Amino acid sequence: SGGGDGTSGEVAVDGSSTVYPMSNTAAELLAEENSNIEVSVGFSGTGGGFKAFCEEGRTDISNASRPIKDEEAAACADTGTDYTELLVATDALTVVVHPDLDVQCITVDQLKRIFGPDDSATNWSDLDPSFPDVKITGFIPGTDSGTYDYMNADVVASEQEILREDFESSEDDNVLVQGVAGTQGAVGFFGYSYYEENADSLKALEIDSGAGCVAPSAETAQSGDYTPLARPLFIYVSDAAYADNTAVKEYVDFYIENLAEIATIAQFIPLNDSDYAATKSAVEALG
Amino acid sequence: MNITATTAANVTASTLATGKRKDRNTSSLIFMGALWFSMFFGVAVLAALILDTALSGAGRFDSQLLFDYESTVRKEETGFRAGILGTIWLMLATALLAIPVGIATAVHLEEFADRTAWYSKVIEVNLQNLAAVPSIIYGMLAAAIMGLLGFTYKGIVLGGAIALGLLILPVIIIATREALRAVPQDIRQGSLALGATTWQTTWRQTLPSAIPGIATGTILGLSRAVGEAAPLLMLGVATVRFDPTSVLDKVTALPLQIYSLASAPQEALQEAASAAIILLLALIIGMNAVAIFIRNKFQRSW
Amino acid sequence: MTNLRASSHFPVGAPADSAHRFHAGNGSELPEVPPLPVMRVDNLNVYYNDFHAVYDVNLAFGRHEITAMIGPSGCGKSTVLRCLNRMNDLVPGARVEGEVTYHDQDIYAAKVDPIAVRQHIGMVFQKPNPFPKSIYDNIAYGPRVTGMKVESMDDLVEESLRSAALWDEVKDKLKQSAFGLSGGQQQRLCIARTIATKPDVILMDEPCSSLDPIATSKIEDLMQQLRSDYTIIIVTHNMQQAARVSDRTAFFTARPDETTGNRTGLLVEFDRTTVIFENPTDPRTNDYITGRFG
Amino acid sequence: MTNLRASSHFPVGAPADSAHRFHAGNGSELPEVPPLPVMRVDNLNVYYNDFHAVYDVNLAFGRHEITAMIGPSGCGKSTVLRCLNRMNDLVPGARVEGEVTYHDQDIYAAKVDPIAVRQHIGMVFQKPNPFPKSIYDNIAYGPRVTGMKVESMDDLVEESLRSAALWDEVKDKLKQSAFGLSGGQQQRLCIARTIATKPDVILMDEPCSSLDPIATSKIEDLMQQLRSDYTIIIVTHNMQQAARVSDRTAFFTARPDETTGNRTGLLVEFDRTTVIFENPTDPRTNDYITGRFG
Amino acid sequence: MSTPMKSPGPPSGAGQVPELGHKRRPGEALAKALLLSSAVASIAITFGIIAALIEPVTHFFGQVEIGQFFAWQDIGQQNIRPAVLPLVLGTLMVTVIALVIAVPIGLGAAMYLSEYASKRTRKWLKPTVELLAGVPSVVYGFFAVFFITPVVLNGWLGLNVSFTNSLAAGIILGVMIIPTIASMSEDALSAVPLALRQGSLALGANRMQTTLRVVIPAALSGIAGAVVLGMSRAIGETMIVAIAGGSAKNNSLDVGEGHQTMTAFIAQTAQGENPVGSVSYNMLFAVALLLFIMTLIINSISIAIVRRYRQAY
Ligand SMILES: Nc1ncnc2c1ncn2[C@@H]1O[C@H](COP(=O)(O)OP(=O)(O)OP(=O)(O)O)[C@@H](O)[C@H]1O
Ligand SMILES: Nc1ncnc2c1ncn2[C@@H]1O[C@H](COP(=O)(O)OP(=O)(O)OP(=O)(O)O)[C@@H](O)[C@H]1O
Ligand SMILES: [Mg+2]
Ligand SMILES: [Mg+2]
Ligand SMILES: O=P([O-])([O-])[O-]
Repeated sequence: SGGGDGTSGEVAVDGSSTVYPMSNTAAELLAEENSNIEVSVGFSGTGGGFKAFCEEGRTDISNASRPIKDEEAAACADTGTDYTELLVATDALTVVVHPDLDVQCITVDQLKRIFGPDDSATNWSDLDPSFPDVKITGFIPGTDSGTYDYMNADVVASEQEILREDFESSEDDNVLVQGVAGTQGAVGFFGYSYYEENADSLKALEIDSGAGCVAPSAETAQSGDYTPLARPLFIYVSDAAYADNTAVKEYVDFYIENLAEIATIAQFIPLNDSDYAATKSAVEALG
Repeated sequence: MNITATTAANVTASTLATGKRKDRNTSSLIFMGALWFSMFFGVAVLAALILDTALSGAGRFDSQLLFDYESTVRKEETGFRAGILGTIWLMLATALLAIPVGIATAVHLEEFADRTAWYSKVIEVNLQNLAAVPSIIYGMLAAAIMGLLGFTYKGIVLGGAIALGLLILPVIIIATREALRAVPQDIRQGSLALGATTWQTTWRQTLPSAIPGIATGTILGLSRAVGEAAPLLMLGVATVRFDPTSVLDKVTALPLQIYSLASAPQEALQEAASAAIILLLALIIGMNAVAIFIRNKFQRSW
Repeated sequence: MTNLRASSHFPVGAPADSAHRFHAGNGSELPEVPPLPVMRVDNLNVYYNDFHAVYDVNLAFGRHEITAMIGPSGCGKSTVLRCLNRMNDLVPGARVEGEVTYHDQDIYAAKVDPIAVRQHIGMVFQKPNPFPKSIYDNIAYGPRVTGMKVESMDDLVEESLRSAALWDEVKDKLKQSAFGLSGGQQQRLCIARTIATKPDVILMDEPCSSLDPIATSKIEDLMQQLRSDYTIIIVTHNMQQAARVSDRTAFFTARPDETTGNRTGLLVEFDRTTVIFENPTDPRTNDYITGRFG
Repeated sequence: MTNLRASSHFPVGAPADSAHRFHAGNGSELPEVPPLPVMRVDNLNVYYNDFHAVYDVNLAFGRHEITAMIGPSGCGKSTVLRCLNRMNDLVPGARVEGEVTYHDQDIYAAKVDPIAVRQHIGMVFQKPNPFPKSIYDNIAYGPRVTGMKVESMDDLVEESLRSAALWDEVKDKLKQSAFGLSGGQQQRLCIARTIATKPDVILMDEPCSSLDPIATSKIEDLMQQLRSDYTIIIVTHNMQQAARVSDRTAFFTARPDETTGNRTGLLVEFDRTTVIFENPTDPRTNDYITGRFG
Repeated sequence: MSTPMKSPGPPSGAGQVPELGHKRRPGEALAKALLLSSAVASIAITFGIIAALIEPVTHFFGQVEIGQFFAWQDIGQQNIRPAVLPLVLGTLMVTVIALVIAVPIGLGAAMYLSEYASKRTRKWLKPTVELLAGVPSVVYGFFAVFFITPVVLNGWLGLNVSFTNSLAAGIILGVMIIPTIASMSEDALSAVPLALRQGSLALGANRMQTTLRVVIPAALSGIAGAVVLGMSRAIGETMIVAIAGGSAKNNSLDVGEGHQTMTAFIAQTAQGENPVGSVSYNMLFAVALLLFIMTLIINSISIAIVRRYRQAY
C-alpha cells in the first residue's frame, strides 16, 4: 500500500536490540514518506519487549531475535493480546577468528567443542591435528543476549544449557570485534553485520554441518545452506493494533513491502522468496 | 656583653641563616611533587578523554549532527536531534519536579523542623543515604511509580523526569541545606527581632541570601542528571524520530542515543557517537561553568 | 543563697512623681528603684539543656532609663537580655523559668505571641547585621513584615534614619547596599531599623564591641538622644561605657559548680550606676570595677 | 610625622649592669630603655595588599622582660606581633617593610629560614589551639618535627608541663585527648607546647581573652614564673592585665586615612609600664588609659 | 522567695496595654504545611524503593532457595543462574581498585588545593576536578574499553589483560570518584581551623609536617566520609562496568579478567533476553535490593563514624 496518504498516529515498537536496526530503518524510511506517523523503536531486549507487549500492552509491535516462549505466549493469552509472528530477516551468526589463524573451516562438532561447556578445547590443535598449535581464547556475547541464547540453545545445546565460561564476554559486540581482531588465536561470534563492517580485520570461519564447508553470506543463508547458524529474526504484531490503528497498519505494510531493502540497509540477510511470500501472506491475513 | 646573651646569639647565627629551607628539603619536595601529580592526574585523564573522543568524532562536527534525526540509511549524516531535544525536555521537567520539592524539603528541615529531634537525625541519615543510592535503582523506582500512575508506556518525558528528579533530589536538598546554613544566624535574628515571623524571615531574608548556593548545587545536580543513561534504560526509553511537544511524549536522551550508536557495527555511527560525546561534554562543561560563575560571582563573605 | 540577690522587691506602679527625665546623667536625683518599670524579671533561671546558665535573677527596668548589664564573659548577660524579648526561643535547648513581665503581662504566658513581643521590644546585636538589601529596604523591612500601617514609607525611613543620626550620611545613597557602609554606620542602621518598627524597649547586646572609638562615641551619643523616647537595656563588657551612658547598672558574675565545674551566672548587685561604680556593696563588684579581676 | 615615633633608637649591647631580675614588678629600678634587647623592630611598616596596616613602628624587647602591647581594636598589635616570628608570611597579601632583628640578625634576610626563626621565637595564640592529639603528643609534637635531640621525651614532656604549671592537673591523663581540658588548661598546654621546643622568646596574642578570671590569673602567674627563662611579648586589650604583668608597655592606636577611611595602626608611646600608666607623655595614651575612649 | 507584687489599677509605664496575643496567620500555616509535605515526600523515597523491589523479590525467593542465591556457583541447569556472590565479588573488586586509585590521588589533590594552592588557583582548579564527576559514565565506559585497556594497560604498561577487565573498569571508576573524594576531603581540610596550622608552624614545623601530622588527623572524620561516599558511588555505578567490566560471572581474583558486577548484571538483564517472570528476570530485583541494602549499610556506618569522631572546634 505504501505511505503518503496523510495517515497520522503513533506506533510503539520495542524488543530485541538485534532486530532494532531493522525496525528503526523501517521507521526512518516511512518517515521520509509520511512524517505524521510517529514511530518509536526501543531496544529493551527480546524478553523486555515481550513484557511490554504481552503483560503491559504498551507496544504495538515486539521485535524478537527468537520465537516467543511458552510463558510469554501465556502472558499474552492472559491479557488477550492476539498477535501475528512475522519472519523479517535472517542473521548469519558469524564465527570469526584472528586473521592470522590458519583455520578455514570447522565442523559443527568442533563448534560445540569451541563454545560448549563439555570437553572444551583449549588449543586449536585439540580440535584437529592439522590446526595450528595455538591457544584458544574466546570472545562471546553476554549471557543476557539473544545471540548467546541462540548459540547456547540451538547450536551447542549441551545438557548444562550454558556456553563455556572461561571466555571473555561483553554486551557490546564492538568489544568482541576488537578482542578477536587483537588477540592471536582468538575466536568469537556475533551478528553478520559486525563481521561485514570489520571484514578486513577479521576472518570468518566456514561451517561444515555435514554437507561441506559453507561460508556465511547472503546467498548461503538464504538458501538454507548456512546451518545451523542462520537465525531467524521476527517481529510480533498485535492483531488489534493492526486492525484499529491505521498508523500501525501503515507501518507494518510499509515494513513488509520494503523488507528486502530494509534488511540490506540494516545489514541483515533478506528472506528468500518462499519465506518472504509466507510473511506477506501472514500480513494479508491480518486484514 | 652578657654571657647568656652571647651564647644565644651564637646559636642563632649558625641556625637561622643556613640558607637552607625546611620547606625545601627532599621529603618536602617529593611530597609536593606527589600532590602535584594527584592534582593533575584527573585533569590529564579528562584531557586525554576529550582528545581521544574528539579525534574519533572529528569528521562529524557538522550541523546535521545537531539538527537531523538518527539515520541508518545515510549513516554519514546521522544526527542527534531527538536526543538533544529530549535531553532539554528532560532537564526542564526534572528541574521543575525536583527543584521546588528539594528546596521546600531543605527549608523545612533547616528552618522549621526541630533539629535536635530524633526524627531529624533519621531524616538526615536517610538523605545522605539516598545521595548514594545507585542511579539504576532510581530508574526501577521511577518505573514502579509510572506504573502506579497508570502509565503503560514509561519512556516519556514525565517518566524520565521522575527518575532523574528522584536521583538529584537528595543532591538538591543537601546543597540547599548547606546554602541555608551558610546564611549567618545574624540575618535571621535581625529579622526575627524586628517582629518578622519565621516564614517571613525565611522567604524574605534567608532564601534570597542562599540563592547562589542553591543555584550552584542545583546546576551541579542537573549536570549529573544530563549524563545519566542507566535509569532511563530501566524505563525502556526508545528511539524516536519526532520532537517532543509535551511531558507525555515519548522521548530519548543524548547519553542513551550515544550508547546505542556507539554499539552499532557501522563505523560512521560510532564516529557520530564520538562527536555527540563531545557535544554532551560541552553541555556539561557549560552547565558547570555557569555554576562556577554563580559561585564565584555571588559568593558573599559575611 | 538569698544574699546573692541584689534586692528582692521592686515596687511597681509607684507614683510617677519624678516624671520623665530627658537628659543623660547619672545624677543623684534618680530614685533608688525604678519608679515605673516597663519590664521586670522575677526569679529568672535559664537552662541550656542540663546546664544551669543563669541563676535566679531579679531586675526591673525603668521607663526611659538606660540600664546596663556588666560582668565577666560567660556570666549570662546576653542570656538574660535574650529572655527579655524571647529571642531565647530560637536557641535549641534553652529553657526559661521564672517571670518576665512587660507592662505587667508575662511575656512567657501561653497566650502571648513571641512575634508580637519582639515588635514591642526591639534588639540590636553585637555585630552589625544589616540585611543584604539597600539601606532603604533595611529600614522598610520591619514595618513591612509586621504589617504596620504606614502613610509614607519614605517619610518613615527618613525619620528613622534621622533618629539614628545617620540621615545626613546616607541620604544620597538610600538605594545602595547596606554592606557598603562602615561598621559604625551599619550599627546605626541597625538601630534605625529597630526604631522604624516603633518599639517601646530597645535591647542592645554589646553594640559597640566591634566598633572603633569614634563610632562608639557616636552610638553612645545616640543612646542619650534615644532615651527620651525609648527604654534602653544594654549589655557591655566595657565598664567605662556602662559608667558613661547608663542610669542603672546590674553587675553579674559566674560561680563555678563545685562538682561539674559549670559556671552559672548570677546577679551580684543592681543599683544606680553611681552607686555601683563609686560605692558598691558587694566586694566582688568592687574587685571587678577596680580591675582586680576580669 | 616623626613625632609619632616613641623613640628612634635603642642602644643594643649596653652594659648588663642591672643583670637579670627574677621577680615581677614594675619597679623603678628598670632602666629607661631595654639594656640588652633580644629583638628590635626598626621602621616597621606592614601592608595587607594595598592597605597600610601598620605605620613605622620602632620597638626593642628586653631580655627576660615582659613587654605588653596595648591599644584599641584594629590598631595593628597582632600584626606587629606576627612580624616578630614571620607568621605574617602565611597571610596572603601581607608585606613587611623595615627591619626586625633577633640577636642582631635581620629575620627577614633572604638566607633566613622562617621555620628556624619560629623555632627560636615561639607563639601562643588568642584562642587555645591544642592539636587533636593526646596531651603527651601535643607537647612532643614540636620537638619531633623540629628534629630536636631529646634524651627522654617523657622527661621533656614532664618538664614542659611543670614549667607551664599544668603537670599536677594532667599527669594522670597524658594519653587522653587535649580537647578534654578546660579552656584555661588548654591555654597552659599551648604554652607548655611552646616551651618544649626551648624557644628564646615567647609571643602571646591576647592569651587570656577567651578565659575566665581564675584561668586568667593562673596564666598571669605563669608568665611571672617564665620570665626568668624567657623573653615574653604579650598583646592584650586588657589594660589592667598589662599593668599587672608587664615591665614595659607599648601603646598603639589607629589613625584613619582622610581619603580612604582605612585605619592605619601606629605606635604612640613605648615606655616602662609604670610610666605609661601613671605618667604618660602623649594625651592619647592618657585618654585611653583613663577609659575616655576605647 | 519573693512573690512579685502586681500593681493594682492601671499598668505602670505606658498608657495602654500592648497587645501581645497570638495573631492568625493562615498563609504562614499553608506555607509550613507545603514544606512539611515536601519533606515527607522526600523521605518516602526510601520506602518507595523498598516497596518497588520487594514484590518481585518475594517471587524470586519462591523460585530459588536462598542458599542458591548466596552461592559462588550457579546450579547449572535449565539456564538458571541465581548465584549472586560472583557479582558481589566483581563489585568489590572494581570498587577496591577504584579506591586504590582514587583515595591517594583524591586526597593528594585535596591537600594540594587546601594547603598549597593559592585562593585564586583553587577557585578554578577545584571545579575543573569536579568536572570529572560530570562526565557521563557511558563515555567513561567506552574510554576504558577503547583507550585504557588497549593503549594504556596492554600498550604502555605491557600487561596482558582481557578486553573487558576489572582493572580498566576499576581505574576509570576511580577516576570518576576522584572529584567526590577530592572535593569533600578538601572541604574537610579547609574546615580545620587556621589556628591549628598556625600552632604547628609556630612550633617550627614545615608545611608538609603541618599538613600530614596536624591537618589530616584533624580532618580525618570528614575524609572518611568522603571516601565512603566515593565508595558508594563506585559500587552503584552502572554503565562503566556494564561496558568495560565484562558480562560474565567470574570467581577468579585476577583483575586482568572481566567480572560482571551487580549493577552491570541489573542493566544487562533488564535489557536482555529473559522472559519476564523468569528466575533471571526476578533476580534483577533481588540484586537491586541487595545493592540498595549494601549502600545503605556502608553509608550508615560512615555517617556513624563521621558523627562519632567529628571534632568540634
Ligand atoms: N546556645 C547556647 N547553648 C548552650 N550554652 C550556651 C548557649 N549560649 C550561651 N551558653 C552558655 O551560657 C553561659 C552564659 O552565656 P552568655 O552568652 O549569656 O554570657 P555573656 O555574659 O553574654 O558572655 P559574653 O560577655 O562572652 O557575651 C555561658 O557559659 C555560655 O557558654
Ligand atoms: N589577613 C588580613 N588581611 C587584611 N587585613 C588584615 C588582616 N589581618 C588584619 N588586617 C587589618 O589590619 C589591621 C590591624 O589588624 P590587627 O589584627 O593587627 O589589629 P589588632 O590591634 O590586633 O586588633 P584586635 O585587638 O582586634 O586583635 C586591621 O584593620 C585589620 O582589619
Ligand atoms: Mg554576650
Ligand atoms: Mg589582635
Ligand atoms: O536484544 P536481543 O534479545 O536480541 O539480544
